[in-house]
Amino acid sequence: MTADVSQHLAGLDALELSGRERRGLASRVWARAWPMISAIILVLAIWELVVLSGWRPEYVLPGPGTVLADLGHRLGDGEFYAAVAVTMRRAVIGFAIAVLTGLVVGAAVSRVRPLRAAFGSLITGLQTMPSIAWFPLAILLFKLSESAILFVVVLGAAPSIANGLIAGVDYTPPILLRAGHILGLRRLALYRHVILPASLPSFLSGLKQGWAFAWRSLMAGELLVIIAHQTSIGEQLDNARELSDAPGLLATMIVILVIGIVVDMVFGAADNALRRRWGLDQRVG
Amino acid sequence: MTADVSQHLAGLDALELSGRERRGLASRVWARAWPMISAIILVLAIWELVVLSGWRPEYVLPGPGTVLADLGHRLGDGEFYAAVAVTMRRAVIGFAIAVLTGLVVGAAVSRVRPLRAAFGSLITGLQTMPSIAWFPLAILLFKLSESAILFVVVLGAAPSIANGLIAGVDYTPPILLRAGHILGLRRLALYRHVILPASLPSFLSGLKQGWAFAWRSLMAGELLVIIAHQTSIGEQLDNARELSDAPGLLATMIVILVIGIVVDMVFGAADNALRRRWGLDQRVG
Amino acid sequence: GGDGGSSGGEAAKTEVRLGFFPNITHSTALVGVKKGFFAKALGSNVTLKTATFNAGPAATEAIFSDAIDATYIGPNPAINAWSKSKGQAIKIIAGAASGGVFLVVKPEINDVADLKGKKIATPQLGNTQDVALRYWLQEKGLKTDTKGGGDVSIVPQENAQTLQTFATGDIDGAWVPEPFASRLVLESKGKILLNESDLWPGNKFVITHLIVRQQFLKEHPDLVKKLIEAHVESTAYINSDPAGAKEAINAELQDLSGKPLKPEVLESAFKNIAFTNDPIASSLVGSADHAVKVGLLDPVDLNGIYDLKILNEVLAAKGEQAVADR
Amino acid sequence: MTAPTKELRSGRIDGREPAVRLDAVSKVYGRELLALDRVTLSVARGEFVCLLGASGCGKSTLLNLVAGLDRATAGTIDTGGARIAMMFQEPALFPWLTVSANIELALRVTSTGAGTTRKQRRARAAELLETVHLGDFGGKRPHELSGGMRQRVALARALAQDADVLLMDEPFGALDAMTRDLLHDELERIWRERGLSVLFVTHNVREAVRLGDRVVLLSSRPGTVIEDYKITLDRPRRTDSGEVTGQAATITDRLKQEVLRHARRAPAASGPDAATGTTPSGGER
Amino acid sequence: MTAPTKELRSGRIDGREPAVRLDAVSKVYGRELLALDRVTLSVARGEFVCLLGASGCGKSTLLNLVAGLDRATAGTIDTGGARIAMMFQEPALFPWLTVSANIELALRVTSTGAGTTRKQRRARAAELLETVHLGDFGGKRPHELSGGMRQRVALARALAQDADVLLMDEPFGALDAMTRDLLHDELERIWRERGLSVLFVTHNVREAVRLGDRVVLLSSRPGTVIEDYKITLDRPRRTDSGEVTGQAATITDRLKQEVLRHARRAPAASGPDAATGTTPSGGER
Ligand SMILES: Nc1ncnc2c1ncn2[C@@H]1O[C@H](COP(=O)(O)OP(=O)(O)OP(=O)(O)O)[C@@H](O)[C@H]1O
Ligand SMILES: Nc1ncnc2c1ncn2[C@@H]1O[C@H](COP(=O)(O)OP(=O)(O)OP(=O)(O)O)[C@@H](O)[C@H]1O
Ligand SMILES: [Mg+2]
Ligand SMILES: [Mg+2]
Repeated sequence: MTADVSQHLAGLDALELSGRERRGLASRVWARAWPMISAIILVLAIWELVVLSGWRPEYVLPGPGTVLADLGHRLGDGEFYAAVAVTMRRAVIGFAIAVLTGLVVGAAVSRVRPLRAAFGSLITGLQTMPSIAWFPLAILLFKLSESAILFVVVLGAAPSIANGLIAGVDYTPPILLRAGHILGLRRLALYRHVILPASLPSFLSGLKQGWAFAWRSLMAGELLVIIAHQTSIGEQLDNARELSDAPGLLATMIVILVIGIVVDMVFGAADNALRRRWGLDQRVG
Repeated sequence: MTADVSQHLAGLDALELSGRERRGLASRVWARAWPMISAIILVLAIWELVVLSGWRPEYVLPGPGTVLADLGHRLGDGEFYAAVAVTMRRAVIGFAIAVLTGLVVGAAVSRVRPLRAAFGSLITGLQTMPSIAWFPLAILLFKLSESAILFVVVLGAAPSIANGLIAGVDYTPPILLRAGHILGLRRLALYRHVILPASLPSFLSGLKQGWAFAWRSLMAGELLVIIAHQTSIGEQLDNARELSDAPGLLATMIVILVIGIVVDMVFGAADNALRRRWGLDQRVG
Repeated sequence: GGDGGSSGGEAAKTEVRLGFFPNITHSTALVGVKKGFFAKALGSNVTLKTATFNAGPAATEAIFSDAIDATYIGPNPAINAWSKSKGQAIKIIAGAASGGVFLVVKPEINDVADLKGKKIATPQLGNTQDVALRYWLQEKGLKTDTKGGGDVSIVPQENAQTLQTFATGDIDGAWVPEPFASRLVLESKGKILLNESDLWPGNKFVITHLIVRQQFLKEHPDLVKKLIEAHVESTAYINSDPAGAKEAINAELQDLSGKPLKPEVLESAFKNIAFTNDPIASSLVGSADHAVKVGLLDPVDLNGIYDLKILNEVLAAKGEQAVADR
Repeated sequence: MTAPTKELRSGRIDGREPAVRLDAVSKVYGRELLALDRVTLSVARGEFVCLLGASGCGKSTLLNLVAGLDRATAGTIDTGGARIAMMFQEPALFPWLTVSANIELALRVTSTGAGTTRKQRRARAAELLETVHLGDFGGKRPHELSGGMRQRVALARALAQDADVLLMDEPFGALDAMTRDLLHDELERIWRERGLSVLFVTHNVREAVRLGDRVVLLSSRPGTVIEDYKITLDRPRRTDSGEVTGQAATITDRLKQEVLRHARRAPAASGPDAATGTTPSGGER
Repeated sequence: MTAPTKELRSGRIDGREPAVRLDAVSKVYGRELLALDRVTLSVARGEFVCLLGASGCGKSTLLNLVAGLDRATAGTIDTGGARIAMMFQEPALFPWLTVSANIELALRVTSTGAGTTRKQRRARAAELLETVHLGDFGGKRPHELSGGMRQRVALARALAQDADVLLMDEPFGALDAMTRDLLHDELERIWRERGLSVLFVTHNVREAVRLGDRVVLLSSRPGTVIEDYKITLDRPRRTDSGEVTGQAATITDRLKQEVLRHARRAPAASGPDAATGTTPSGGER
């Protein structure tokens, strides 16, 4: 009899599973790339038109040609890469500390009910605190060191990250909690094997948001302490403004935008991969 | 026969629906309030201890007593309320424009595939652009008017809001789209009756995030154009820094924090109400 | 705000938009506005609209964007505005203030030699004070570089932050303008090691002057003249009635941003600044030269940055001595 | 495989005009997934046709084509301008609307309801809810109802469209046996009262026999009609009556044959992503 | 209401030791919702007991109490230290783990699996998957499987716990008829091979009769045992056999009586929020 059941099951299984094709990598990349390229061309064209119309003198609103030349000039200069490297290093380190902090705070706040009620709203409140308000405290704590910059970055990003984790924990499907409980998972084990992984998508979107905050805080924070032999993007942005260097400012903005887009794409790819693996492609949200 | 069916159905219906009680308002408020109050007391106590330890001189790190006195002094002053009113007015107007912008951009980008590929990542890229980078453009476009401040605020907040809407549209359950289609809803009607409402929860979380960006941009933007006889929170924060007025700075930070927390609570309440009404209390996320 | 529709067209202008900083080095403007010199000079047909800025870049942006017609500003932003616009955007039409910049250090520092290995703050990389410090140290044989290295570590940071870091001992000194110099001395027990005036011929160097949009100058020389008349009157008033001027300054500061200076700071700072109509052109050119020498600026041609014709007319009418543009 | 009968080809069934007529309809997904292969099928006016088949044989695809939610790759579908309503396995109610508002929306969009006032629509919605024995529940939100009640609301919404043809895609698949039995009675009553033509998709052989005038058996991969049983049992039928059980047994055997045919194919256990994007029905949330 | 039989009271059934014994167990939710009222019930070692009752009568509550997921308000529950596994209507698999990893996690946590190596666990998982005819699918993710396949994985996971008692809460409720029939055969086979004691909750009378040694009927509001049918039909049974149909008809009539009893109560259509928080099973996502 079992053989018969097994046959039937195999038949049903074969029917239920149908390979749906995914497009090839090349065609997916192309599908993403062409509208972007055309968008860039479109933006440049409009920009050039505005400049050509003579609405504002070139020294106020330089054309794309000038700006791209300036950018090209920068790209040919070792200092530019050093600045990007310094800023990215700070961003990454600050973000990493923020992730750790966010994880610890988020985990504590999400699981301990009184902590939750006590600090839940405070965390979001902190998110609205402008970086500049932290400067005195940063210097008080860390003097004129890079740590002061990182402190500002962490305070900017950690609340979002903690909030992402808290939201994830909150919306962990109770059925999974019960399944974990039945399996004998308790406390830390339950946290590690069920709650944390279940919170991952929400945590990821917290990370993405945290990055934006971290980056903006960093741009402000890099003016806080200027460290020997280290030029940075935030400083370059400020210098360009200070020197009324419109092409330089726009070139730096393009650099920031490109970094922002690239990072967004990385997060987007991670998010997509996660959703695909988990079959979360369609969720009620 | 129908009468019989109807009886049975009524019986089943009665069984399926069970009133689950909700706690009274007073007890809910109390449950939220007490851990907060104890958290505040705790924070103040730790702060006082640090100050008492003599780690840093009072004029650098004043104690809670000094700061609260300063705050009390401000609260007794009409100018404080004027500043809060100016800043809140800007925040609300800027946020409202950002919501409109975010809605329009989000709607366009989410529904038109090439726009999506073209500008999707750009929107998040914009989120990482520090407010200071927009200042020259703001002045160029709006001269020295309050509009320049609002421009910075809108550019800060609109990307988050648009992203929230886009995410909401993306995760609109396809079954609802099909149901709408079957009902004869097409294009705009489908958008209005199905897609927009279905995106509401995600849109709401975009709003919440957008507020944080709007607020931070505003704090920076209020230094961009100082409009005579209109003092604002951003300016007070900066003044306190300029004057090395540590108690003033901390008092202003407390004000910012309180506003942030109150706004968060408003969003939180809206979110909860929505989830309760929609039965989204437990979702996979 | 300057959202009025007047963008400097040919039509009769009914509004002049003047920018300045709520700052003691901009006292000429503070007093002129408070005492109504500008309003009076412009007459009843033309209204004065003022805009206040926290720093040079915003003022430059506003001039570039046609959001203001004239502004009081420091030498650096003026040079930047001139060089970035290839001499098209602005003209310096009058001087306003001179001096008032000091090197304030910790009490235990007694001379240049003690500065070795120390951290000194300046307000902004490449600004006048920053250049002056670097040039001075270079003259004294101490090496610096733009990234905070060398014999003396120069840390550009906002003046407000300098107050804090000096108080907490994170920096050993600062080359800053008033009122920060006085505040460092009065509030944080700093010691004045050097008055920048001592480095300049005649103990004079420009700290604030008045610039206009070139287009505005071209189209409305009459208004520019009225502006300069008021400016000259204000300067005269400050010099003739310091007590009244100080009162006006603090009243205007209170009005504008609610942050008057403490009496002792006002007293000390005011005394250290000279208010003059002379833009002290030599110091501007000299400062630019120094900037080139310490490697912070590509050589710029400052020829034509001044247009002092109207100022000299006004001064002549008052029987005062003309000023030179080089 | 049996060839379509002469009657089917002519499109007339028992001399009645067809309400829906599919002629050699094929549907290809992607590049080569042949979901339907030259399906020819008619539903006469007032006829109740059940479409039976194993998972993935293309039943939903066929219904979607008839409903106009998707386009056939080849062949013609003729509904003679009839109004078409559809029900899914999920109730697909709009969670942001009350039960009554869900139905009112359908009334408003439907051509016949175009000129009606709000009040009229409300009254009509109440009537329709009465029809499905939910007169008291108009003010509730969908999530406050049980699964069975929600499906009845979905039925009422479909009826609100005043359609001639009702397409049902496993509408009772997620309900418990007792509720399902009751809804069978309800559906039969409404079908008869309104003279609807119904095309009803199900996995459940008994359900098909319980309800259908005809039971059409679809094969899998590619989907084609392999049997067309006429069910002549007297109505009302009972699902657990001997006759229904007997007829069901015959059809079940035929279906099992079909399933077994697929057991011989290797199950599609290729790459980890092979089946990505499929959402087999049931058991997921 | 029938009083518990003498045999039940003594806790011995047919002279076999009970694996699970509930003695006058009551459960009150909130302040006054009496979900279970002095339920006394035993499951003998190796016995298959089906718990049948209309919606909301407390079946899940009872199972949760036995599983230790919740605490009884009164009465005692004695499982004699037996290991307990549980299956739900949803598969409740962890979407971030492959099918095999889901089972390995269960093996790892279970006391008997404590000392095993990774490799051993993997081998054991493969065996268990073979038991449910899913040997080829260990590397897939849960969402890539059909509903029926996922439930089989859930069964394998439950078996991995090497439990003595298996609690099942409508495990096949969401599956189609054909798959369900097959899984009945599978479950019966595994139950017999392993000598499990099973407490199986269902809405479906036929299913209860198909599987159970006993069918215990629960009343609603409050939940109490009203009937305890002994099913003596020979195994293997067929769901659509005459005997099963006959027995089922008797029980169904009794169940309908119970449902009708509730039709007389006014349906709970009070405030719009009255039923907030209930999540009736089925049909929702
Ligand atoms: N949008 C789509 N793109 C690609 N393939 C699809 C799509 N929709 C359905 N298919 C495939 O077409 C076949 C028929 O699917 P369909 O949903 O019509 O089956 P079904 O009979 O309704 O199955 P079930 O009983 O599981 O609901 C399946 O192999 C399915 O995987
Ligand atoms: N956590 C809870 N808080 C309050 N009431 C609850 C809770 N869980 C269940 N109930 C109520 O207790 C009663 C029994 O619920 P239970 O889920 O055990 O019923 P059930 O027989 O499993 O129903 P179904 O057949 O719908 O699964 C219901 O009235 C339900 O609303
Ligand atoms: Mg289907
Ligand atoms: Mg239940």
